[in-house]
Amino acid sequence: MGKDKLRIRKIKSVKGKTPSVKTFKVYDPPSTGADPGQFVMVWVPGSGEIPLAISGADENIVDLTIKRRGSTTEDLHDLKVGDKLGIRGPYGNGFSIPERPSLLVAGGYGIAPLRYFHQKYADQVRIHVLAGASTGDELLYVDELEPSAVTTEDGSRGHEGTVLHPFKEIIRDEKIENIYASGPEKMINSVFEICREKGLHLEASLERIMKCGVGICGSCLIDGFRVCQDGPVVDLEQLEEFEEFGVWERSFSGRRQEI
Amino acid sequence: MGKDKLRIRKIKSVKGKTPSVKTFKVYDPPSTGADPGQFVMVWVPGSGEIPLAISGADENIVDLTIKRRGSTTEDLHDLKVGDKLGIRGPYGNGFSIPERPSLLVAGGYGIAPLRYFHQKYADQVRIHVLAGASTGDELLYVDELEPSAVTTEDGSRGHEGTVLHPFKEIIRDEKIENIYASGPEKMINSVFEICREKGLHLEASLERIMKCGVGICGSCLIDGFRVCQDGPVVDLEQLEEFEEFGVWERSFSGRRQEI
Amino acid sequence: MIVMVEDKSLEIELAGLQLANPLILASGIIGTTPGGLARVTREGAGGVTTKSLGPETREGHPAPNVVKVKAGYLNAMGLPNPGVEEFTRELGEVNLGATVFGSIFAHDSGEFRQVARVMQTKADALELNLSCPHAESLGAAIGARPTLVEEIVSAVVRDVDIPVFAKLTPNVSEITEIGKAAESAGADGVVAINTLPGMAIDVETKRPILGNSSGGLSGPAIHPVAVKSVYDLYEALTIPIIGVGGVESGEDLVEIMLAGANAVQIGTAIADRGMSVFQELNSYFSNYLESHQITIPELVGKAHDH
Amino acid sequence: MIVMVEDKSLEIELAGLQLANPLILASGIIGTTPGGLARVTREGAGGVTTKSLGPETREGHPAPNVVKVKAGYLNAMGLPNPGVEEFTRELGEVNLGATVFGSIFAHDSGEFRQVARVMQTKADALELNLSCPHAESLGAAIGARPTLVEEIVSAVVRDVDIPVFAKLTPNVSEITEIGKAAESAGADGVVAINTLPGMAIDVETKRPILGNSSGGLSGPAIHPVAVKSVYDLYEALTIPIIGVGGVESGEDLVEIMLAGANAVQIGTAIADRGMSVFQELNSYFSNYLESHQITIPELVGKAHDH
Ligand SMILES: Cc1cc2nc3c(=O)[nH]c(=O)nc-3n(C[C@H](O)[C@H](O)[C@H](O)COP(=O)(O)OP(=O)(O)OC[C@H]3O[C@@H](n4cnc5c(N)ncnc54)[C@H](O)[C@@H]3O)c2cc1C
Ligand SMILES: Cc1cc2nc3c(=O)[nH]c(=O)nc-3n(C[C@H](O)[C@H](O)[C@H](O)COP(=O)(O)OP(=O)(O)OC[C@H]3O[C@@H](n4cnc5c(N)ncnc54)[C@H](O)[C@@H]3O)c2cc1C
Ligand SMILES: Cc1cc2nc3c(=O)[nH]c(=O)nc-3n(C[C@H](O)[C@H](O)[C@H](O)COP(=O)(O)O)c2cc1C
Ligand SMILES: Cc1cc2nc3c(=O)[nH]c(=O)nc-3n(C[C@H](O)[C@H](O)[C@H](O)COP(=O)(O)O)c2cc1C
Ligand code: FES
Ligand code: FES
Repeated sequence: MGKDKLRIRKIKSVKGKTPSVKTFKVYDPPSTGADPGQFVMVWVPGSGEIPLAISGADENIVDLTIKRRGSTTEDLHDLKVGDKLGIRGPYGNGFSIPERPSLLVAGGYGIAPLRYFHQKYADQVRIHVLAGASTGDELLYVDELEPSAVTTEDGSRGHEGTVLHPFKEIIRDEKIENIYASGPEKMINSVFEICREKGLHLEASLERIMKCGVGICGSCLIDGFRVCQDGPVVDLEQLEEFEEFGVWERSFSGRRQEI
Repeated sequence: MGKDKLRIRKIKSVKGKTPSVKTFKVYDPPSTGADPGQFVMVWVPGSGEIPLAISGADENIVDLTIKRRGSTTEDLHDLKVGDKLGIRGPYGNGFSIPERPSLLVAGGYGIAPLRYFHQKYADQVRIHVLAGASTGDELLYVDELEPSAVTTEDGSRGHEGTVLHPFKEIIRDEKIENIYASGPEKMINSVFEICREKGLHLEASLERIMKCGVGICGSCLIDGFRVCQDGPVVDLEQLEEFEEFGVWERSFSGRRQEI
Repeated sequence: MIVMVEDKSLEIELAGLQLANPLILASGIIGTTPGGLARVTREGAGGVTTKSLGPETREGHPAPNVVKVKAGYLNAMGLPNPGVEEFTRELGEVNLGATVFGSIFAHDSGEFRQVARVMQTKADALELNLSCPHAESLGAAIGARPTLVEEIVSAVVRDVDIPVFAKLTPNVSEITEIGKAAESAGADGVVAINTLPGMAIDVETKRPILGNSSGGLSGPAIHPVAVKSVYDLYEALTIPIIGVGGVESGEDLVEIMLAGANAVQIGTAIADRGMSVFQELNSYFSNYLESHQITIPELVGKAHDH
Repeated sequence: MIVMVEDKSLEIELAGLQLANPLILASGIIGTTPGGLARVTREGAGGVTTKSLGPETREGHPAPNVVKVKAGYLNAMGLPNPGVEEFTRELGEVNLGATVFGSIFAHDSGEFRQVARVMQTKADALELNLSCPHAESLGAAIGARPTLVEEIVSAVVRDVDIPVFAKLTPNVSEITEIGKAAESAGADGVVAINTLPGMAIDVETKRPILGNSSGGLSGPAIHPVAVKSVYDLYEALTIPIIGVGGVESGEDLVEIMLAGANAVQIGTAIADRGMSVFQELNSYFSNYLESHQITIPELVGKAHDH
């Protein structure tokens, strides 16, 4: 059974990070050995089950950084210390271990797996961070990660616009060849185009609807690629081969719809 | 699954030992780690499945010493080198490891597990052997085990009668306190009575019909004792507690019948 | 030495019977002889079920009778039994500390009555095996037909004074239909489930392994099927349910009780976990009740609250 | 890089279809999109079955949709699918190297015909899912009734020009009755088995885990049931049988073929063994045929010789 068996865990702490994001600390030893980029499937009893990136790990405690979006994340946000969650995983692959100066490009709650990356590798290599959000108070982990630049869509903090602007600047000014990106697919797609043009190494974490997490249900496919098992981290070469990436995603029925 | 899964093996060699007994050598690593006294369940495809004591082990080869008695043992005797058998186990417990001079009391093919005992422990302690059979040419492992005495029912070799006669003599003459017995239940019962009287340590290997070998079917019960799992080796104290030992055995239907 | 869990919180009442705890030995497991039943009683079971007894002596199927598969065992014992007369004679000689469920099988309602009458002289309750899937023309053929089940159960119930449980086969498309037939015929409870039909073929010799070719699947493999059967029966019936199928851990036990089982039988688990499984499950269960601050009556069927 | 086992001895003919090897992706596994099917083709499957497609877009059941149990998985996907029109449109855009079995489901024979007509434009064969146990009023309700099966199969067969396979549920007391109904209605083959009904309840929160409460059991747990079903169908039918259920090793594959399967579907094994399971089973199988000096036609059903 191993990591696939559902484990019932109590929430150790809940911290509001932004108006729409909370970080939950949960006792779950199997998750704390995960590679940054891997995710867990989280069952909210009576509500649903969703994939969530591991955003940090410490002793036997794992961090989940969760944006309130729809029914399940709302129910999650209502949970208190001591309430129970089901966890299985960790699933999927992780980012490669950085060996040179690296740049993390994060959009929205996409910063979650990159925060774990930073936590794990910041003492090994120089890590630059760019973080974007819709508004200033939605920016995540700014104090901890000290981004080189932050951006907001409404201009309430940092540059107005997306992370693409500071991204172009930083790769022009600094000697950084390794890019790790996580965020909305449109953002990843733009970062990908630029990396391809400039010949930079890119790894990105993708999202799809994940109903099983173990590679059989087919809900998370991009072409024939199972994001849950073969991903969620992909590199530039893989992105080049995908036909659906950046263009199509799948609804709950499997019907394709434009991104 | 481990030892319970049926393993299909080829017969490596067949040797006629007496007119009614053959020894089969079979490649089966899991059996070779068995303790003397343990047994395996042997499937003869198209014929049946029966319990057989391990009578020797060497590298990856296990010895089975089999008396032709009814349908399955007859089919077994017809098998040739290269023919296939199914083996599962080893099952049950073994004799304790001897720490002092010991005496093996064997009747008929009951010598099988004691021969393995001898093979394994003869260089550690002094082991005396008594062997009985119906006729002289049915005596087993005489050259190898060099019994202190042999007996035959027809008097064609050694003492006429059963091993009980030399048994009484040897325990009178020699300083032996540890007895290991295997053979017909009547023989074991007599040995048991004597050991109890004289205060000797006895371990005996019992037989019952064994349909499962894993302790669930109930075909091998003596009182509430499952010979396949809790035995087949029992000590004097256990024999003292049994009500059915030496009196009742069970037919295939579970009906009790006198021994 | 067996250390008994003596815990009043584990006591249950089941169709008028008092059990020291909800664990019952499943039919066909060790209970071939009264001595076997006595042993399991000493190991801590609250109740014990006999091997299924029929009108006559039966030797059962040719060996192999049991084969291990990935997630359990296949067995094709073929209902070996000494006949109900002989068995009850022996049963009269021992004094068991636990509630005895006398399991019986027969070809038709007349024969069921006959066997039941004999069995009731020595058992505290009857379990009708309507479901053994591998004895040709016995068992499953009966247990899949609601009208036959109804006929047999009413015939037996009319004739005996002890509680009567109908043991159901999962090998039907709607187990609740069979359960309802048993209930309306007056059964005091149902037992679910018996084994699933299964088979193992050896790839080297290219033949079925069991002497009877096919057999009944038990153990962890069937546990989710048992839980679902009990859950569905709990919705459909008002009489008590004894859950059985692949229960080997404390979680499995609680799970099937949450589904609706008032008591739980243990079978195949004894192969892998040994006889101590009764003690271990009872002690897990006792802790569970304590730490969840819940009683057995509150626990049974609780999964239906959601 | 995928190294293909190219071995002529693995080629089979199945109801007039040519397959490079007898391994077929089971319905509902990855085959939700044409891209998924193409991937499995590249991994070495001789055939691929689509997710079951219905007349309309369906989102399926609420999550959790999948839960691991001791000997396999329970799933309650709830037949999510984009609708047969949309799916075949997409399917037309790709070129798959393997034989495509288009799986379909519907409420009644009229709707089955309708979906079949659309599916046949892009598939090499049809698989009628008569057996999904967890979509209320769909599936199992149909597959347990011989008359309904007969009606649906004849309606579809009359209407389409490609081979039609009926996928059977094991959740009946006599699977051969359903198989015979399909055969006599003109099915070109049967597929056995679909999942068994099952359930998992969490003991901490005391609730069923699946969003749909119960689901279908697949994986090693059901393998002996699949083998027995195929074995029985082989005795009862003359049309080809596709075996499915818990096949994860080369032995499992050969075993179910010995029971009588002409081809074998792989489903849940992909979770634990990964996509390489197709290559690994083919290479085991190829060695097996060689070392046992036997051809596939000789092997299929050979367990019945004894
Ligand atoms: C690999 C991966 C990592 C992720 N990491 C994070 C993270 O760290 N933090 C974060 O806030 N979000 C993360 N997400 C996104 C998160 O899973 C969705 O925001 C969440 O599922 C939305 O659920 P909802 O009920 O709140 O929203 P709704 O859109 O209302 O969803 C309703 C229902 O749909 C289902 N559902 C919705 N989205 C998904 C999905 N992607 N997969 C499966 N089921 C879904 C659930 O059953 C849910 O109950 C991640 C997604 C993926 C694929
Ligand atoms: C623990 C143990 C160790 C044994 N070790 C040896 C040994 O080393 N050498 C040896 O020659 N004999 C040994 N026996 C005895 C051996 O098992 C029987 O002689 C053998 O089963 C007889 O089978 P048969 O078909 O030849 O005889 P029959 O009496 O004709 O039996 C017919 C059928 O009955 C079944 N059967 C018979 N006896 C048993 C049994 N005890 N258990 C289960 N099924 C049975 C088989 O299915 C057999 O096919 C041992 C028995 C036990 C219990
Ligand atoms: C070896 C064996 C013998 C069995 N014999 C009987 C029997 O005689 N009558 C009966 O009703 N069930 C019999 N069963 C079925 C069990 O009582 C039980 O219903 C089934 O094994 C499922 O439970 P488990 O998984 O805990 O073993 C037998 C099962 C096994 C494994
Ligand atoms: C996640 C999942 C989804 C499935 N979806 C379908 C389906 O849409 N149609 C169908 O006929 N069978 C479906 N099945 C059943 C499989 O096709 C197969 O019959 C069953 O899983 C047994 O095979 P296995 O043990 O190899 O998985 C599904 C099974 C799983 C695990
Ligand atoms: S989530 Fe099911 S295959 Fe990826
Ligand atoms: S042989 Fe089955 S219990 Fe001993």
